[in-house]
Amino acid sequence: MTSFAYMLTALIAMLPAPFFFKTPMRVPFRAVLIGFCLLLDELFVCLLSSPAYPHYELLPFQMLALSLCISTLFLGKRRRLFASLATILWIWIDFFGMLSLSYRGVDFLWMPFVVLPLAFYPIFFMHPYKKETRFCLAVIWAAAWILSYAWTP
Amino acid sequence: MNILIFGIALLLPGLFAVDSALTLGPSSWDISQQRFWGTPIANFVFWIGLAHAGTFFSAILLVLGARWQHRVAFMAELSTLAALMVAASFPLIHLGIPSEFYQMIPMGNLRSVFVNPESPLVWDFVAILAYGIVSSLYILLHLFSLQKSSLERFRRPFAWILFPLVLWVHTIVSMDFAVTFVPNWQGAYFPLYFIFGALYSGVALVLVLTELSGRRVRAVEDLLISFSWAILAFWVWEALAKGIWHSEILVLGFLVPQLLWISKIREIQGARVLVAISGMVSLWWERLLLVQPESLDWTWVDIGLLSFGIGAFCVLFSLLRRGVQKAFPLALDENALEELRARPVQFARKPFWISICFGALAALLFAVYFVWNVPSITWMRLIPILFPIAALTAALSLSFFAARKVWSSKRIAWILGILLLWGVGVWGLVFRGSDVSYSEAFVTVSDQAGKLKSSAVDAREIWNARCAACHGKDGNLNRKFVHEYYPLPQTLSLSRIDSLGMDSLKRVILDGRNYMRPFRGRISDKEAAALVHYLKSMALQKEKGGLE
Amino acid sequence: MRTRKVKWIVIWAVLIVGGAGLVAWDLASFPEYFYERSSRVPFNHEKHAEALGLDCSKCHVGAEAGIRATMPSKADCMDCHNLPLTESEGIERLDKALLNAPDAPFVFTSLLPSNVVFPHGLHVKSGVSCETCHGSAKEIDAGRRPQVRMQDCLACHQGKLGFPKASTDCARCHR
Amino acid sequence: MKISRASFLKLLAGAMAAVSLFGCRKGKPLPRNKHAKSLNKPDKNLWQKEIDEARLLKPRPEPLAPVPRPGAHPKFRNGNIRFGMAIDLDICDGCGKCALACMLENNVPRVTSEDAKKGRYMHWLELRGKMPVMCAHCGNAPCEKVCPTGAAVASPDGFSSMVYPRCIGTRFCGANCPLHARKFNYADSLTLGLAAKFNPEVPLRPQGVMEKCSLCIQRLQNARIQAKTFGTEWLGKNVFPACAEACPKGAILFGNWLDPESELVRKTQNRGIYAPKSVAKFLPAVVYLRGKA
Repeated sequence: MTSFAYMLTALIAMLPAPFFFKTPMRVPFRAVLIGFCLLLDELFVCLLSSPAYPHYELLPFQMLALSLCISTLFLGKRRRLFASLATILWIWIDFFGMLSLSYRGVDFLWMPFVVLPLAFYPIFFMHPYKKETRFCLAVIWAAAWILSYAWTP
Repeated sequence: MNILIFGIALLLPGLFAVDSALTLGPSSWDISQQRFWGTPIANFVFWIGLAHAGTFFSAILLVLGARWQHRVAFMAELSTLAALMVAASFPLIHLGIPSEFYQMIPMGNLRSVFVNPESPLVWDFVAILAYGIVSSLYILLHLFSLQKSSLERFRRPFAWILFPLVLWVHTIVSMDFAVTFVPNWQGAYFPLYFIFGALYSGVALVLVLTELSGRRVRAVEDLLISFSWAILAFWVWEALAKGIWHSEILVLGFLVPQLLWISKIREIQGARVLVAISGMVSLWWERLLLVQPESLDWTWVDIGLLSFGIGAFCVLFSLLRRGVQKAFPLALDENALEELRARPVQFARKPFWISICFGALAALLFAVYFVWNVPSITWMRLIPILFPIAALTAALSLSFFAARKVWSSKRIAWILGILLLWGVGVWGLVFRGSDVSYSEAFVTVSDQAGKLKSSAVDAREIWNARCAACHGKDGNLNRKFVHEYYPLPQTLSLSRIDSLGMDSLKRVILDGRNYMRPFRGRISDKEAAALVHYLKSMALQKEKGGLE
Repeated sequence: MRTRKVKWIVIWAVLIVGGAGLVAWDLASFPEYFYERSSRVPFNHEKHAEALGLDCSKCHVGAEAGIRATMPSKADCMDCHNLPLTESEGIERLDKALLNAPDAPFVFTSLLPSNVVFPHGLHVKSGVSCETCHGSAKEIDAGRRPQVRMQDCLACHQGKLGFPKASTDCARCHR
Repeated sequence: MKISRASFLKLLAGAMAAVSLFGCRKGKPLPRNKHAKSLNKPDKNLWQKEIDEARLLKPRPEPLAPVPRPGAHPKFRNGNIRFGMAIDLDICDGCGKCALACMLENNVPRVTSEDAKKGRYMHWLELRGKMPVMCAHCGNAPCEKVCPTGAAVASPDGFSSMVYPRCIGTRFCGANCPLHARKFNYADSLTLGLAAKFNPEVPLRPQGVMEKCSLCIQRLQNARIQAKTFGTEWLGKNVFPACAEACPKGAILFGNWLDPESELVRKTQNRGIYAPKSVAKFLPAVVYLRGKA
């Protein structure tokens, strides 16, 4: 998988994110929307990835985590709660995914676990509805995304 | 009542299956030849998945602020307890030596041997134990909070502990598969996959249970549809990434639940129940195919174990519900709950954070203890056990704070004392362990066993063992012993050895002379020859020593 | 109230009797709890070892160099007992017992599980005397047997009992 | 005496638990202070017959992949012993004498006819096609990683050992072994008369534990003890597992990979070294020789 394709996955993940929670919607419709996006992510990863990049198994779900993170930027209320939950979900996916990969002899990538916890700083210590907070969070998430691909020990 | 009778009807034959599974061992049920695992594990994963429903509805939805969660919370919590007990019994049945299960507990023991914390089964044990205790405490807290409103403020803190724990448990169950080298068990995405599968089946179970108790909660139906879409995404990914595709699972687990979009069907109670059951069946079948993808060759024990699971769940659930109904009549009364919900709820902030600190401390201490004793482990692989330990400690300390609100210190001291006594007792039993758990016997020692090997090197050892009692280790007589003999054994000088000749000396050893008894049969020819050489070398040495 | 009391007494009685029954059944069907002594010829360690100065390995061949210390055969006894050794009382009875004894008069069921190997010779070589585990001859005569417990093995191998450290690799002793 | 209903229920549950724990005890596998009676004269032909039966089930040899020469065990980099074997496939003609020798040396039990139908043979060394296959004693052994109790554990001597009394039969190791070299004791073979104590040095394994090739650990232990008792340093010379001893053509070489003097190292110079493809990446110590390097 090339770095360009990898960046493309980020783009695809981020595009539908604003619409996840923006409009009031019944729960099953929202689930269908998110599920559909996840299916598209999977299809996309499947087309682009090569087995030489063992983390590809995780990629659609990392994409889901990224979109959920981004979507919290557009939330009207309880942004703190859901932004932190989405970030934890990302850490969760990465940690257990890499833990299981490490049993198969794949290197454990540390970078996401250094960068993602930084996201809690803007979530908790800055005003949740200010533009700076959103910007700061977006930067951190983007950095986590890039570094979890590019940075290998 | 009907559930109880239904449960007993399934449980009784199931118990026979459990009995024969325990006595005959794993060969009594069908086991995959490549994977050595079979139906008990599939049942375990299925039931532990169902056990997530309670926590999902009463803890996760509580902290996420779903307005309708109290309507199904008790039902779901009770089903969690029942399903958890059923789930926990299956790994025990699965074991080759069930009575030795405690060897998985990650604590040192008398023999100072430690478990292997890299193994997901150890994580499993700890996580399920912690989940069982914490969710029981949670349901107790919930029940008591109906009577003592001062407890209400502890519910949310507790829910915050339980929320990650329940996800952790199923994550770890998924790791049992994900860390292996079995091709169809591999998958870095398994944690989410299993969690969504568990929540899906849990929601389906709660739907069935609420319908059976004559109520209807539309939000649960909505959730069922939602989770069917989530699980679809994982099934598609299984197909794309690993080429695993089972159309029957897709039909039962995804297509059938879509019927609920059609409002005509959705209004029929039977249809809703059937849809939920279809979802559960598809997930059970999926777990079975995961554990055992080869063609099934079931014995009656496999079916009996399935029946045991369902039966035991129904019996436990209905008994628990009756108990709750008797002891806490408010709990299942919807109107009363509606009123209770109107109370303003606070969050017990200070006890919560203190408990969290206790939990973190306990996890840290455990990690230090373990790394100290087993320095060779990859410490990162210890993390999966640390969180359940932290959560368990935090929940216990939070319960302590909650108990102080309602009970007198004397009563708490009593309870703590009894619990401590019990805990120390159990700890001691586990610490000691059973005696040699080994089928075959101890070594029998007779004169036949373990003869000395013969070689020139150990002729000295043979001499020391066989001859030195009389002839002395250095070849001089052992006077303390032989003073009773007459005539005294001859001292062997170099000249005498040479005049006698090696062969005749060897004959003396083998056939005896005067009071010296024959050693034939106790010493081989080769050994006798080696002894004669040794004799000569000793005499040589003595001669040299004498000259010097 | 009275019937209630009676009910509880009955329940407790059932529990106690049942528990006692379980224990009794357990002891009866798993008789490993009863230690079996099976020597057919009386033997006094103290007399042989301390009074006569015999090494353990004179009779227990292998005790100082082999993997296992064996039990003496009749021939080993007769090495000395073919002589009119002492005038002590009871010697006739002993002689008679020896005369009638089978070739292997002593059979000892060791307390070492069969999946463990304990090299006697190697331990003697590194300075662990027989007494360390078996006790003195007097104690042996009084019926003492070495307790084989893995924690003791490991404590010694980890160097906690004053002897030099040794391997704690499972595969050194377990087979 | 006053007992509430709740405490009575607790009591009852405790009693039930105690009773059921007693029920879990199997009559046979408990220790007895007596030696297990072995069959009077076990017929070796029965074992030979079973080997021939099992051969039919696995007609295809394991696919091989080239591997570098086995070196130090990854967990014990400073060790000076790494036991291992090399099986010369150019010499081996698949006669199967090694399989029988292995069973007799290690008291490997036969299986019941039901288990035989399902292919649950216990053979530590089994013949797949004409190729003798046993535990590869991987350095990064997958079985050791997942064993919860540490019954499957790496030895500093560079092989993968198995401590039977610690095994509780989760069978996770067996599931995780890509070579399927681990065998599970489904039946109580001693009671069923399927096991025999051919070799007094090797214990019989109870029902419910895993077992596998131990590189004839009893021989290694005895040789080491012998050498150390008489004061010599021992690096794995002059000892051979039963299969190597039984091979009429000398196709199975045993030795210490880290001892340049050993026969194993000398005879594998300039040879093509292979391992079963499924375990090739786990640094196995038991390898196969084929052709020139």
